[in-house]
Amino acid sequence: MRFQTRTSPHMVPGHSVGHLMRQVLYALIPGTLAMAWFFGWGVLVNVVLSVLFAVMFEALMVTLRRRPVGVTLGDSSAVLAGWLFALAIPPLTPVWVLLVGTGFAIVVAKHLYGGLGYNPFNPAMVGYVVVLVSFPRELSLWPSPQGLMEGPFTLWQTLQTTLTGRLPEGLDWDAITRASPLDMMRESLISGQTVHEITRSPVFGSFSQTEWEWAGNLFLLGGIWLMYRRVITWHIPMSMLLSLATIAGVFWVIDPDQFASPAFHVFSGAAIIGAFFIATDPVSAATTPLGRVLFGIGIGILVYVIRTWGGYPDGVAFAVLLMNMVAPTLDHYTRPRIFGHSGDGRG
Amino acid sequence: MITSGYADIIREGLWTNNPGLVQLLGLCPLLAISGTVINALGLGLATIATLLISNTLVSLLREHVRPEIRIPVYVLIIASAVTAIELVMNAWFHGLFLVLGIFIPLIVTNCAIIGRAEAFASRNSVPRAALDGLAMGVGFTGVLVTIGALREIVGQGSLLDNAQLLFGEWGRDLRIEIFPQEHGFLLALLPPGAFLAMGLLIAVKNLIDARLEARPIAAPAAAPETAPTQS
Amino acid sequence: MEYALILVSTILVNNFVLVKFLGLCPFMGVSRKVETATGMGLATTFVLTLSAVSSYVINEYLLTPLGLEYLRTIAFILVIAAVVQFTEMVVHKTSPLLYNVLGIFLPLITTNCAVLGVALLNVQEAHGFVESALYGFGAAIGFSIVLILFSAIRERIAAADVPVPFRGSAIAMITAGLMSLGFMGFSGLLRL
Amino acid sequence: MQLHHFHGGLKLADHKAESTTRPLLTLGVPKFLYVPLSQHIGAQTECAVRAGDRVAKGQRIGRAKDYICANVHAPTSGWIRGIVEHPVPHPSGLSAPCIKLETDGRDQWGDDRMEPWRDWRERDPRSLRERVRDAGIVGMGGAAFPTAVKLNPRPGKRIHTLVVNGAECEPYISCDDILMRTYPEAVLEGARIVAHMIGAEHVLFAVEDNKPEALRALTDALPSGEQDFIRIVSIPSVYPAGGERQLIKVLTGREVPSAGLPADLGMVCHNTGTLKAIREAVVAGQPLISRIVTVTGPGIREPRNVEALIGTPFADLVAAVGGYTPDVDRLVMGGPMMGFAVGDDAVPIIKGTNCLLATRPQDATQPGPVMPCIRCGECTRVCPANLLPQQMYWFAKSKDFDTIQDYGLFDCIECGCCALVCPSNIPLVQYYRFAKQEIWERERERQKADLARERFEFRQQRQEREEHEKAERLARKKAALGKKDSEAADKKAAIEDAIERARAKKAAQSSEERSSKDRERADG
Amino acid sequence: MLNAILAIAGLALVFGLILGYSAQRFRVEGDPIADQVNNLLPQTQCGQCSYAGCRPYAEAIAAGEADINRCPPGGEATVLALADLLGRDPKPLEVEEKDKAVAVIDEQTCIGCTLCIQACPVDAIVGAAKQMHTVIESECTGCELCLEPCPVDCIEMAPLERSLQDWRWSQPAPSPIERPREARQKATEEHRESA
Amino acid sequence: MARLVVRDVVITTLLLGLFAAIGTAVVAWVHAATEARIAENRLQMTRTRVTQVLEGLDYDNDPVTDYHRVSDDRLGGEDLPVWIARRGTEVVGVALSAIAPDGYSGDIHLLVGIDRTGTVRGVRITQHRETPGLGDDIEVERSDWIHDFRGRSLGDPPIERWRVRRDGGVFDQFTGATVTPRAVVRAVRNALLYFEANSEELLALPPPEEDEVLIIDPAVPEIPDHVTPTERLPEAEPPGELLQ
Ligand SMILES: Cc1cc2nc3c(=O)[nH]c(=O)nc-3n(C[C@H](O)[C@H](O)[C@H](O)COP(=O)(O)O)c2cc1C
Ligand SMILES: Cc1cc2nc3c(=O)[nH]c(=O)nc-3n(C[C@H](O)[C@H](O)[C@H](O)COP(=O)(O)O)c2cc1C
Ligand SMILES: Cc1cc2nc3c(=O)[nH]c(=O)nc-3n(C[C@H](O)[C@H](O)[C@H](O)COP(=O)(O)O)c2cc1C
Ligand SMILES: Cc1cc2nc3c(=O)[nH]c(=O)nc-3n(C[C@H](O)[C@H](O)[C@H](O)CO)c2cc1C
Ligand code: SF4
Ligand code: SF4
Ligand code: SF4
Ligand code: SF4
Ligand code: FES
Repeated sequence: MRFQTRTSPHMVPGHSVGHLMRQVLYALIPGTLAMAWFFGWGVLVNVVLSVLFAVMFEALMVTLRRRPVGVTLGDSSAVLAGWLFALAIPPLTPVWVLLVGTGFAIVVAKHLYGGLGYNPFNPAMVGYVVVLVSFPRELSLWPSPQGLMEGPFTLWQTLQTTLTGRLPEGLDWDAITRASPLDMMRESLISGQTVHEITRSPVFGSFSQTEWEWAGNLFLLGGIWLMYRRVITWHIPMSMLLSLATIAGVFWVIDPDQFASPAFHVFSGAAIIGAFFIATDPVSAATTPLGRVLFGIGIGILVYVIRTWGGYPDGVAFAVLLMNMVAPTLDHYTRPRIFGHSGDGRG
Repeated sequence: MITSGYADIIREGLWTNNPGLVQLLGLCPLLAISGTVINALGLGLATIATLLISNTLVSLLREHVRPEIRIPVYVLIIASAVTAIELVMNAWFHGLFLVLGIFIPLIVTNCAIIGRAEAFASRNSVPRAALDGLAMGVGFTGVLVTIGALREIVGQGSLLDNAQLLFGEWGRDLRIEIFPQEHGFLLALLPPGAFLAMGLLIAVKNLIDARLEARPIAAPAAAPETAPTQS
Repeated sequence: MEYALILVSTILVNNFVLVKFLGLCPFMGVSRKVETATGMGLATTFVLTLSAVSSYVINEYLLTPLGLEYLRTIAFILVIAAVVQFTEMVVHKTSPLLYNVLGIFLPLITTNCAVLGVALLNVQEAHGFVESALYGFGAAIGFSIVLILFSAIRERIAAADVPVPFRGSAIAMITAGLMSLGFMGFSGLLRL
Repeated sequence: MQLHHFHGGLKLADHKAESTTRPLLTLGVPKFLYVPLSQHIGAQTECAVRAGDRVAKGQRIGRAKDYICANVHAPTSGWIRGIVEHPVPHPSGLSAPCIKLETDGRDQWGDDRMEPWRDWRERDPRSLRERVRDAGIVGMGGAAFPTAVKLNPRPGKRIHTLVVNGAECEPYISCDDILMRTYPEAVLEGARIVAHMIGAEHVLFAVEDNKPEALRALTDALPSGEQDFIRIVSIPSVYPAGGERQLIKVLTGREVPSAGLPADLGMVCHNTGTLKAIREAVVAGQPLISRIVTVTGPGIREPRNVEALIGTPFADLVAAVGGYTPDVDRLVMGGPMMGFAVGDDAVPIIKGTNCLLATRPQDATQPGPVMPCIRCGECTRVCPANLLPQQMYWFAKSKDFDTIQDYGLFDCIECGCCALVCPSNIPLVQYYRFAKQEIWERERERQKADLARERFEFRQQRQEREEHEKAERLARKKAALGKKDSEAADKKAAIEDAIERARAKKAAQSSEERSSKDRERADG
Repeated sequence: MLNAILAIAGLALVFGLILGYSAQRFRVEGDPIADQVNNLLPQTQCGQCSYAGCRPYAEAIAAGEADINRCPPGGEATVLALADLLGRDPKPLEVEEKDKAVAVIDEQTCIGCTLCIQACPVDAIVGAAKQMHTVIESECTGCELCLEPCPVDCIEMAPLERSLQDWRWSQPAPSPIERPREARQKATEEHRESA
Repeated sequence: MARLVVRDVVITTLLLGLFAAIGTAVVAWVHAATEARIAENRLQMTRTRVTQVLEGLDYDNDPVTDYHRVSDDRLGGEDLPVWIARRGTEVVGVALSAIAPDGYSGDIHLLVGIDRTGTVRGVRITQHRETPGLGDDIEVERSDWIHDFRGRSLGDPPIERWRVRRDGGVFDQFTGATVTPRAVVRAVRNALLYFEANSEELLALPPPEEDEVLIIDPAVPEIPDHVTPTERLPEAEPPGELLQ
């Protein structure tokens, strides 16, 4: 009797790449819904359109490179990249911004390097940073939550705004937008207010603006679930949040009027989603355990530096890209001690 | 290389051994000064002039220079030429001079120039060296202007903006607006845009080369390929 | 504090390679392997600091008193070539081992525009002696850091399934572009 | 006893109950046996019989001609029907020389059967080792390394502990389990013999805690007076706790140095099956001619352990346990983690065959889509050698063989943990095997190139010298001629002389050049 | 103007001194690169690179005159190693890589002319004039240089025999999504053929 | 091997010296030929800019050669130059340089032209690092926003409405960027306040003695940080740093 030959092991593997990616997608759902609840249909429109575009670009590139389309799309990584990109940009962003962003993410950051597994930079963050530096106006317009809930922003109007880039009649950007907590902190500090005065504003919850806090909490939940499912390890999220909180804490203790509290930093902007969903992108992060810890610490510090002294209100995307840059070097120098070797792992 | 004819020299400079795309030399000005066509052209012309002068002089002197001071002498020649050009630009193209800034004196360290002096001019006759300088310079400028055009169009929707800096007041009318500036894709004007444009250009060149190479080979290769399927 | 700012500024905010576009040829040329990149970084750091200082001295005590500012470029490039030569000599003499590592990179440094660029920028920004030295040192460290990071990334993408026309220098350029995109995050840091 | 941990490892469903519920089955003598000449690590065994020879059970039919080599014996009596190329259990699926033995069913021992040594305690370790060597015993834990070599103490290395490896950590395999349950005394006696041979003061007998019956049987069989000498240790079942290095780490907390051997820590590790084989060789005078094989897996109708003669085709074993289930598609020799799939069930049992595993498509990795590595780090988490499998994969793929060695390729024990957990389904272990072999190959090529260079340079020198000498000879001849001969000859000689001189000068020059170069090299 | 000339010329003089001195003091001798390159070449001495042996080819590479992809016996491995050493981009081999083989002399036909002995660059053929010759298998590099001179064509190249010991794991095929369509089709065809 | 041949060293040295001398001579000659024109070019740069912010004023001096330095908190800096436009000896307007310290990403440098009545004649941004595409609408090349200041004075609008619209003033902010216009408006207002407080002195500043005129030297031009439209334009050179 003849049998097929294959190399060991001969057991059913635990999971597949697509499986992994889909778990991340599930984990994103609660946070995404919370954001949609507070910021309106725009969030969902963004997600749907970005995912659509991302998958489209992926299919396009795979076809151009004459690789199997089915297998590639089956891994869902493009869906995830599109989704994360969508969460980074404000709702009601015009459709061309989505196109450019996802295009850069999938075409330049991913497929020019050979597609899944080869990109040294986080595709979604490349896409986000590209549109951030190219269309700063569109990217700084976060609608204010109350305005949307009270106002007449239906799904239809949202789509209209997104597709045309123009607001419906009678609405004005200045009227419907409100600074996000980080913007507010920055602006007010520039104009000489103290942290204390800023956080006393009625829209602030315990740490940050209430709706951001809620979205953050739900992303945190998703992240913890991912850790529990072992899709991600604790190294990056924990070290990143801890280092962010630590450095924020140090400055906060030094001068609480000028520097916001650690809790504010952790719960504002993209810190939580960044820690659990973005910095953990396995492809572009460091891969050794120690490397991952350093990677997370690096991101935490850079986020703080860019937020506090830099020219952009949030620094998560930049920090991730900057640390992506360092990751190969980190991997090179943080090899674990091999069994039976003394000292470090090299040689 | 020493035996190559004039046509080869030109082909080398413009395409096969293009300083920017193939040798990857002189990258700094190539990326820094390629925000607009006019800037690119201005620096390109200055570079052509320097290459011409330096290649000619080096070729003239090639038999009189001892090896141990070869490089320093070349550097001196280039530096003198560049300084003279810088002064001339400062006097007659002051606006352009200010825009190009530090990159005019930095022509001295444009690796393409000293590279040509060393690799070609020091081994070839004056006319050949001069032609090589011209070809390399034009090749370099070609890349510079292409990137400049690319970035200017994508970044601010115009072409030949600020042409007055190079051509005097009448140059203002040369500006071609393709779309209004506020729709520009800012990335193209920022540093990353320069790198990306350059990477794209190199890839396009590779693609063209591959096509060129594939064409003559494709015909004979087809025959043996079909043979086994028939049998 | 001011000195620290100079360092942060030259290393991160105004990184010579990724933001100011200086020293790109060696950045592209000597970044295939981490080892060689490290060697190049070391050599550049040494030469850049030394030449920043010496060109400061030449400018301050020779050119300015004589009113010969327009000869800066010539004078500086001579100084740089001399410094490179001098470094090569000293290294050769004192440490054959180091010479093996750095030797092949030293001649390349003469035509690294970062070196001349530092000398010229020092004059433009009216830096004093210590500032000039720090500026040169910071620029070189910034150069070395991105060079080493870049080479580690390039080692990785050497094995990647990059589309054929992009293999080699094209993808390297694009990588540099994405790195520079990351460095945009530092823009506006240090509100000078 | 204080136990320790090693990094990584996997908790796997053990699937051992399938084959341990039925008792050990002793298989009869099949019609034909195919005994491969090479069943072990090391040099190939030399055939000691010819076609047509009649052999007795236990007669040596293959002779070890090297230090690291093992004898082969006839598993039963019969006639040699030739040295044939027959498929052997090997990942390549290739055929190799096997001794084809037609059995006579009488199973008769010959006259030269080794004498049983019940008084082994009185015997000199060296003669015991000789016995082990004669009996052709190789490690039965998987690697099939000639046991006598391992038992031979190396100068300056005192062995104080014998580690008995009863872990049997791979899923499905239960031959050691059954062995320990069925013959606990024999195994213990084997341990005593080996300890005596190597002068060990302690025996650490490790059994994974998923084999309570074996543990009980051993404990019962161990006289209470000996409990200090032989310690039976129950260790947690974590794959690959049975790996020699991991086992020693678990038991003692010490790590066998990379590129070293357990002997560097004063230990030697043996599989329980090996101990039993040693005991049979010493006490019963029986060479290694049979072994226990677990025939199991979802592709087998009635999984159980079978004691079979070396050389019995797999198909016979399977038939003896009820045959295959209908949808079987893969037959593996060894366990699911480290075993290799064989293409044909005509291949025979060899000394290292511990398990036959038959699986159906749904039980094992399929040639489904292999994806690129996403650097998820799962492999790093489980690697018992604490390596970075994803990096090694990367370098193996790009054939960067220098770097991959820096990353510890040769510390990889090929346990397969990384490949099992890899979500991208990458055949990682195959990459490492490929890289290892490629590196060895390149090393050989390099040595060959060095040799060729030497010979080439030598030849060049010789040629120059010869030319030089020839020139001199000619010149001398010319000179002699010139004296006698006419002017014309003189003239001709003068011309040739000139040529000769030129040639000689050139030769001298180049040889001088070379020697100066040599000197430089020597200086440098 | 005079100031200017004096200042720069003065600088140049100092500089010239340093250079003139160091040029003599630290002259670099020999060509270490060629040696390193030579060490990577397979030393088959076959001349397929169009140079008269490995050493000349190594020197040509070191001088930047020859490409690194011209040694068929070295194959891909050598190209990669050279690319690594010299920091160049690896290129596909110019000629196809051949299977390793050794020369075998048909001892019945051999007339003992010694021509092959003279041709063999590594002295791998033994035999005296008018006597039968043999190839020392372990020393033959497979260069094929002995085939040409033999007047009776009694030398053949025999592929090295592969036994179980020589069997090696192959590099696993890359993931399907890393291969363009043509390559995938080819692979499946091969698979079908072998089945 | 290491024996020195002194003759060789000397020849090398002299040869290099010779080349250096010749090269320098050529350059020095070019320098002599271009010197005057370069100096004039430098003046012209500043002149263009000052003229722009003093648009519509009727003056007959060359303000570029008629400047003083002032320091005041309201101008945001020390030793900032102020250029004077005169008819005859009467001062008809001043061009004040000012720095807005509270831009989104650092200082914004401006030039504010004010006539003797305290009315703004023109404002130009000379240097800033605001976000390209968002904050840079303050540049005259990118939008007309900066022209809003023309004709304004402290009474028009009333001082408390010298703010951006969002803060209850009359000046537009840009969508998505309030910080930048807020900073500029505040800086212009402060410049006016400074002028009001010091108008007597400013209007009485004496013309320069003929031989006191310094050559204005823009030094080595600044290397572009980002190659953004801002730095692309020569007008963006800071006048404050044009002086040495
Ligand atoms: C190539 C090779 C050489 C070995 N050399 C020795 C040796 O000299 N002495 C010794 O006691 N064991 C030697 N061993 C045996 C090992 O120590 C080990 O027991 C054997 O390989 C089985 O281990 P494993 O099944 O864990 O792989 C050698 C093994 C291999 C593979
Ligand atoms: C991953 C791995 C798992 C192993 N598992 C076992 C095992 O469960 N039982 C065993 O006896 N040997 C096992 N071995 C082999 C041992 O390392 C070692 O070679 C053996 O115990 C030596 O004994 P032997 O020479 O008597 O075979 C394993 C080896 C490896 C590499
Ligand atoms: C990338 C980025 C760059 C920005 N740059 C500027 C800027 O240069 N000037 C500015 O006033 N606001 C800038 N902002 C906007 C501020 O964050 C803040 O949202 C805005 O000033 C508040 O404007 P509003 O009061 O009109 O909502 C920027 C925002 C982003 C996201
Ligand atoms: C835990 C996890 C996090 C991920 N995060 C990102 C991300 O931040 N951005 C992104 O583009 N893709 C992300 N992906 C998807 C995928 O890894 C990514 O598209 C690859 O970089 C494509 O090669 C993530 C995947 C996982 C499993
Ligand atoms: S488990 Fe597989 S996919 Fe994950 S890092 Fe390891 S090799 Fe890569
Ligand atoms: S096979 Fe090798 S690399 Fe993989 S887990 Fe086992 S020891 Fe580690
Ligand atoms: S082809 Fe290779 S083996 Fe043959 S001579 Fe040339 S370098 Fe040597
Ligand atoms: S025997 Fe023939 S093939 Fe072998 S090395 Fe000698 S000449 Fe070459
Ligand atoms: S042009 Fe700047 S280093 Fe070459």
